Amino acid sequence: MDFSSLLLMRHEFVLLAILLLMIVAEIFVSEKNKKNLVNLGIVLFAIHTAIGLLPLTEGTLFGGMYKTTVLTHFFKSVLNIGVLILLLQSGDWLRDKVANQNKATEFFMLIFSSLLGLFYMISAGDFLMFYIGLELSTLPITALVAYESLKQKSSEAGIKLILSAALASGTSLFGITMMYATSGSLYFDLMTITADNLTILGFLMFFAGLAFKISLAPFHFWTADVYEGAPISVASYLSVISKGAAAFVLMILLFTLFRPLESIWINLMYVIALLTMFIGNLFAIRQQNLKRFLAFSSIAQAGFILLGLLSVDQLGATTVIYFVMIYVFSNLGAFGVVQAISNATGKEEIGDYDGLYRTNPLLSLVMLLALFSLAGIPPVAGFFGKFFLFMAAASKGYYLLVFLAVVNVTISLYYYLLVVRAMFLRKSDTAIPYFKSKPMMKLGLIITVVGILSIGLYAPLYDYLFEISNSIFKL
Amino acid sequence: MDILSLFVIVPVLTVLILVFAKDLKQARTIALIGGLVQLGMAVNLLFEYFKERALVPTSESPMLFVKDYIWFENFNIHYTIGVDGISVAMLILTSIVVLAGVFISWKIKDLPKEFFVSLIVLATGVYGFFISIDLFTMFIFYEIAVIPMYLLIGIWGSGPREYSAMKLTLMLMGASALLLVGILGIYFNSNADGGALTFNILEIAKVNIPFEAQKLFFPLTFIGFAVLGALFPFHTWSPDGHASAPTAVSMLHAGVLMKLGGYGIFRVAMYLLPLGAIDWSWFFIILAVIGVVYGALAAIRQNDLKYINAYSSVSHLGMVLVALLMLNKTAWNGAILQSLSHGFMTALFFALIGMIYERTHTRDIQKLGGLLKVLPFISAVYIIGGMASLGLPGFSGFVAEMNIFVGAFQHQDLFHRVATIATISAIVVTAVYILRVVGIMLMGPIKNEEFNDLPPSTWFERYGLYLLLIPIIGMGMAPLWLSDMILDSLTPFIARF
Amino acid sequence: MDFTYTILIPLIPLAVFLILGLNALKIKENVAGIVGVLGLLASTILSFYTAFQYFFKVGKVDGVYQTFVEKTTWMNFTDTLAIDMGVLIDPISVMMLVVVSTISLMVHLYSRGYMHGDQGFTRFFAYLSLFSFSMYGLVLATNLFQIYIFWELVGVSSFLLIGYYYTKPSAIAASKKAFIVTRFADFGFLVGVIMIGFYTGTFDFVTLNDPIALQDTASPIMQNIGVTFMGFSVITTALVLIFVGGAGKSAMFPLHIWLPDAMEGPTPVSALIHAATMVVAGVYLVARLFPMFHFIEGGIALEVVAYVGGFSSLIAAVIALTQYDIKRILAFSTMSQIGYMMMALGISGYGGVEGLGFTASMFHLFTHAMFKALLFLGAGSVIHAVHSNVLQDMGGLRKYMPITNITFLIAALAIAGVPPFAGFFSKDEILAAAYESNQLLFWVEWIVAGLTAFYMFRLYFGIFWGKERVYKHAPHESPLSMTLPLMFLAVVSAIAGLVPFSQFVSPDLVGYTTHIHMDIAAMSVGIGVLGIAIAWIMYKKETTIADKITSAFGFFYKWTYNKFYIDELYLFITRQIIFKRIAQPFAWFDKNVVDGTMNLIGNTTVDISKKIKGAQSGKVQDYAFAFISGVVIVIMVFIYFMN
Amino acid sequence: MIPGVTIYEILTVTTLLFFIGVYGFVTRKNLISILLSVELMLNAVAINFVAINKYLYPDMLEGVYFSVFIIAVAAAETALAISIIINLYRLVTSVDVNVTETMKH
Repeated sequence: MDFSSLLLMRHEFVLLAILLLMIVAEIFVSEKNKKNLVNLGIVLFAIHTAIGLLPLTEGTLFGGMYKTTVLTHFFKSVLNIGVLILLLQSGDWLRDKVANQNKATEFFMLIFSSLLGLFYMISAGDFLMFYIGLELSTLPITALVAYESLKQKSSEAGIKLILSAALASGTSLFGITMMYATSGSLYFDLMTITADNLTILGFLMFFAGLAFKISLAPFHFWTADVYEGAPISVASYLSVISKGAAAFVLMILLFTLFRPLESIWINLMYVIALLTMFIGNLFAIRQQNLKRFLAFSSIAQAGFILLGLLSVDQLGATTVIYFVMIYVFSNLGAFGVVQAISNATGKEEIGDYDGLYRTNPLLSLVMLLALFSLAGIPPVAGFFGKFFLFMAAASKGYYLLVFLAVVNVTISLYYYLLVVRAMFLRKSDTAIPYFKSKPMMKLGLIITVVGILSIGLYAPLYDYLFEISNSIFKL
Repeated sequence: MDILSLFVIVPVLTVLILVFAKDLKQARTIALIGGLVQLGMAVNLLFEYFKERALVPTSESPMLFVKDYIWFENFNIHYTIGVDGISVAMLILTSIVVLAGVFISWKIKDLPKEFFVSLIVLATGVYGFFISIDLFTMFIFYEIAVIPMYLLIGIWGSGPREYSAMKLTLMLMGASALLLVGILGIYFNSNADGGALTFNILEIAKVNIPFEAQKLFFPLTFIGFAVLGALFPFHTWSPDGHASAPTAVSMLHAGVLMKLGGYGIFRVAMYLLPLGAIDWSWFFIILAVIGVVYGALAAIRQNDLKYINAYSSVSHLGMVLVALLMLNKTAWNGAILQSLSHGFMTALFFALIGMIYERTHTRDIQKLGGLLKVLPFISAVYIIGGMASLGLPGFSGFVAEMNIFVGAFQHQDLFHRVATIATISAIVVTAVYILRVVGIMLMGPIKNEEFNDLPPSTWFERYGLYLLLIPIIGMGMAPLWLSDMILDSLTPFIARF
Repeated sequence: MDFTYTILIPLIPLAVFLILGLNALKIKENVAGIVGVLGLLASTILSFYTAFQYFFKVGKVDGVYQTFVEKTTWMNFTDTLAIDMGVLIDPISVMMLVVVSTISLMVHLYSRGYMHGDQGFTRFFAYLSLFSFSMYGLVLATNLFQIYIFWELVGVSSFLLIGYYYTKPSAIAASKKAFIVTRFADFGFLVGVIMIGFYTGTFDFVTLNDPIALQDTASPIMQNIGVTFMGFSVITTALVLIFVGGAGKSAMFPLHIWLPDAMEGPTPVSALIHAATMVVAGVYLVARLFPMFHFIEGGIALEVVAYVGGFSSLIAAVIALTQYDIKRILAFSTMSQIGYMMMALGISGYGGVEGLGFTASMFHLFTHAMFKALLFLGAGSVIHAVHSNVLQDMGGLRKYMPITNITFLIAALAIAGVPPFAGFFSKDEILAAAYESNQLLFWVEWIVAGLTAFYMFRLYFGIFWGKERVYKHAPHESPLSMTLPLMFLAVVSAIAGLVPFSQFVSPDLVGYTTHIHMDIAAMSVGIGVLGIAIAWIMYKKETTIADKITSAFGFFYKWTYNKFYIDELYLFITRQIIFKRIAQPFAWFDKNVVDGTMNLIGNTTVDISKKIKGAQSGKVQDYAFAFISGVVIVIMVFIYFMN
Repeated sequence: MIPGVTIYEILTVTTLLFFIGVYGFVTRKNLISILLSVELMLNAVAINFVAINKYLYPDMLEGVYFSVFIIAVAAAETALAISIIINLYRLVTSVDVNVTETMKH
């Protein structure tokens, strides 16, 4: 084995490098310049993202434990961009609140480690790598959820997340042992999955663990509480990056490793998709806190993702990735606005947004676009994402499911419009007064808006995705 | 030059320029110029169409000015546009109503820029819908047309505006759930004859989609569109929506947006799924006829002008649906003429109602009276509109209704006969509710001292009204060129049945 | 001969209407009056020129009147069915042109005086022009659809004119009633027209009325005669439906209720529209389609026409006996006389002398137009003088209004059928025709003749004789602009009977000669004079005979006075049944059930959302339980049930 | 490979262990006890891996290694959880699970 082949792990290496750089920087930066650490972290991550965009050859490492293809490479870049946007959006918060407590570096380290975990999870070629990736992504983020140590809610959210996550990974591992028992290996390539009861049992338990991470019903209960308690950027990370990556991994595993169980998991996805959409939407209707609101909305979105899985082919794969990509931008847009307003005023309730358009028109418009994209209103990207998912499901004849999904789109439109209503329709004497966003926040929001507006209309992107998504079957 | 895409590009440009408007004056000037350009384009298109059609007969190419740009290659989604006589007529309707809407909104106070932006975004959707040949593009434009309604009613509306706006949006979006399934169903059956999957209407029309699929997807597509066309019992968004909407929005909505329903049914549901249409027509005829009679009867007992007009729309558009389901050229011609005629008429009514409301601050006819004396121009136009609405010869409504009735009468079986006669009976009920309003509101003694000196109509209001009156009378007096143009365009449709 | 120019006859009034209507608020009274009169004068001259040309110059070829048609396609329904617009010149249309022109011109002239000083003077003249346009169009129509179009337009002109005093609630109600009732009838008409179009493939009068095709069961028109609809041949049904339309416009029982109320309009309007021209449109319509009515299924439809006409004439005459509003009396009289015409058409045969009924009907239409317009204009003159329509407010006016008195008397004598006035001749022909074909109807009409004479003279004596009332200011004769038309019409009413009508108008377009049927004439004059005599005794001087008779026939009187409660019946049906029992529940149903269902869907969703909120309990252990249960359920389902 | 003990017996034990963990998780009131229950579950899994490896596929050590990682990760997890619990204790002076119920519905 040639060491240069380790360069296949370029994403991970660069990320690790900037993580270490942050630690070193922490040591050398004086007390006064702590705030600059935030800028440093963001700049470093931007460099990492830029490097990540360079092309990468496909290949496997460690005898199949680690795999990378064009598709995983692409998806890692999507995650990178997502995290970059997220960091830009939380830059102000970090500088103003966190850096004072000397905790800025930790934030970056934890986020980076978690992302590193996700990368390994995506590229995992056996269950061990997968498990390590999973835990590496979960544990740091748990620490981040409980980050605001002076707030009880933050700790509560942290404890809820770590306990639930442990339960989930325990269940998942138990499932893995079953599959290990029947298939004789933990390497995906060597495992021979057959549809016997023990394997199915194992698969279902394993699935529960992954479903926990994507917050599919009925494994979603932690979501809202954790999002509410966590700092906004962390909630945003959980709902966008972590969920997106987990969905991607779920798809890879279902399409490749668990392909022999197709007849089982198709039905499972069918049911879970419906359950998730309905539960997410029905809970979202009544939420007043925007973070909880977005939590349930993101649960419902996860339900839609499953529709794409039902067509077990290139089309399905493409639509899922495409949707996740759009979802990253849309949800980050929404979270970004919530964060901007929360930073400026500390307000997080829908009612506080009354009359926002008249005082802060641009922020309201960003929120409007993000919500429309989440709801799937053309011509913003979300529409295309959803429509293609529905096409994927319909291509295999699941018209009833598509119909119910669109009914759910309508329900979701209702609560998205509730926010629009507060911002645009209402007038309020106590409306949030005008404030100027910081450049970083602006940049973060502008990138999301560009994404929301262009991804859908720019068709070659989809076509490119379609081309590369074929490599999913090579995994 | 792609003269059809301009119908999308010009409004979009108008919107982009509008964003930089500073105050009401600038905003309305920009909107007005945009509207005028659109009207000019529509009229120009009409002449171009006639020129081109003289060269290329319908049998050779049902659509003219077809332009095709690949969009999503993998799905075979294209941005394909083209027009036939029906869409040309609809485009003219749209451009006139939009322009009239701008005139009527001349003095909008709250957030003028945003108002015109939303209005023109809506118009963009409508234009795009009428020129699309690709189902996917069409669906996108459909939703673009619907969504601004939420803001338009919600921000600038009156009464229970939030409730109405939400109800309207959700019902229409809920309907698009059915529609989407229908469209997907059509798409995935578009390779029934072995070709590639396609969204292109003209291509699909050449394919014989299996009967079972047609039977399944026709009702979905039909209802999906028909909710917008106020099919009983899915019409309830309409009265509330109209009642709360600001004037120009009601005009555009009832005048143009609701036409998307009938047009979509015709262009998509019936053209692509003819066997489904034949199989299901009895069922939807029942609903549509109920709508016709029921809308008219419900209108008799309303006191709010906007409700009266909304129910009257239910009745009139019910006729469109009945006519479409009669599956012959004459009735279809009537349906399309009725769409146009209703578009102009109802826009006219809403404009007038807006003007009356602005002056008297009430829409309750029981509180109004003797307006003919104080507002002679507005009242006279109202009476003319009323006459047009009840199908008086010389106005567009008559032309349309006669085609519908004659067409509907082509069926000899008892069921169709009963449906036809029930539909025709609505003309009597229509007379009752129109004259009721005229009698109570326009005639009679003035009921309120304050109404003795109401401001007379202003120039922009008059322009708006003239703009709508001209086509109503024009269609009514000389229908031949229009109806022949439409009849000609119906040939490919009738060939499918 | 080219009759294309006749298109100008309707178009000139249309132009006048547009000029006056668009500038209703700007044009002064004088200008409006002159423009209106001149416009109509032009049309009148053209009409008379046409009549002259047609009847005396070019109309007759080989002893048969030709039909001249000029038309252009207006709209295509199908490849074969289209609506044409154009002019059709044949004896009855030309005759109608003359009638309409004459009366309309007189009314225009009269209105200049009558409406003098009215605020809406210009508007009034605009409406009159609109009406003239529509009526000319109706008369000249070449096909069923064209006639339907103008039919609707005269309806709306009538609506506008009845509601001319739009601040008066009774006028509004009357105009609405007139429009809606006729609209209801037109519903039948329209269905009939569409049926004819569908089953015969044409709307064209010339094709439809072709007697040869009508007698040949293989002709395109007759092919579908065997298709039945509601028990009759479709074409018979269609004809009956068309007649329903005609009955609505011509105020035949039971669709007559609008006519008395229509008297709310200005009196010249009543004279023009509701006495002389528009109300006879129904008669004209049946006459227009007479060959069809006659030949299809042996004239079943025609029988309906006859009986409806006969019954209407009787009931109207009876009601007229007890009314006090002078215009209403005249209105019921109009209805009664139109009943005569309808009846005459109904009993008419087709060829030669057989067609006497047809000729008589048209003749009566012609003469009736003259004297009834005169009566109305005279009544208008009286109303102008005393500012009231009620008989009790009048009396002894002959001293104050000599011209009105004389002209009114001439008209009354004409309608009573006293020779040598016009009414005598036409009524004589009608009765003669009836006597030949239907004895029952003959006797009915004979009685009606007597009743007519009685109520007309009750009216006449009541106004011009009897006891003088106390007037606010002394009544005076109307100005010349009003009396001149009266005098002109009086002359016409006196001499019009001498026109050899049967030479010009007959069903088969071949003229023939008629003579006075002395026996029938004697009978009718006899009963007419008897009626006059009774009226003389009762009303020339104030007596108590009338009151005594009234109390003697108390019940019957009450019913007659209240027009047999037909209005109330309609009111009951519309207000109590349609409005309250149908429309109201519909509105309620819509608001609560249909809309309610939609709201229910929304509310249920929100409710479910509320109900299930407990599941998100905030307890991490509950979450864990749900998680594990989820796993277990999924496992059970997929391992035990799906496998 | 323990003589006289079949894999079924071991698997039965681990399964029991796992569900005892689950039971403890759902019923314990003290956060630390819940954490211990989680450890039980993870240990059950670890034993499973080792047993399956040893009994069924003795020529490779995948399961054994996996169990090592499980133990390591579990340790990290516990450390993190304990630290959060301590932090919570500092805020509300309680480690009962019912103090973590402020966010709901």
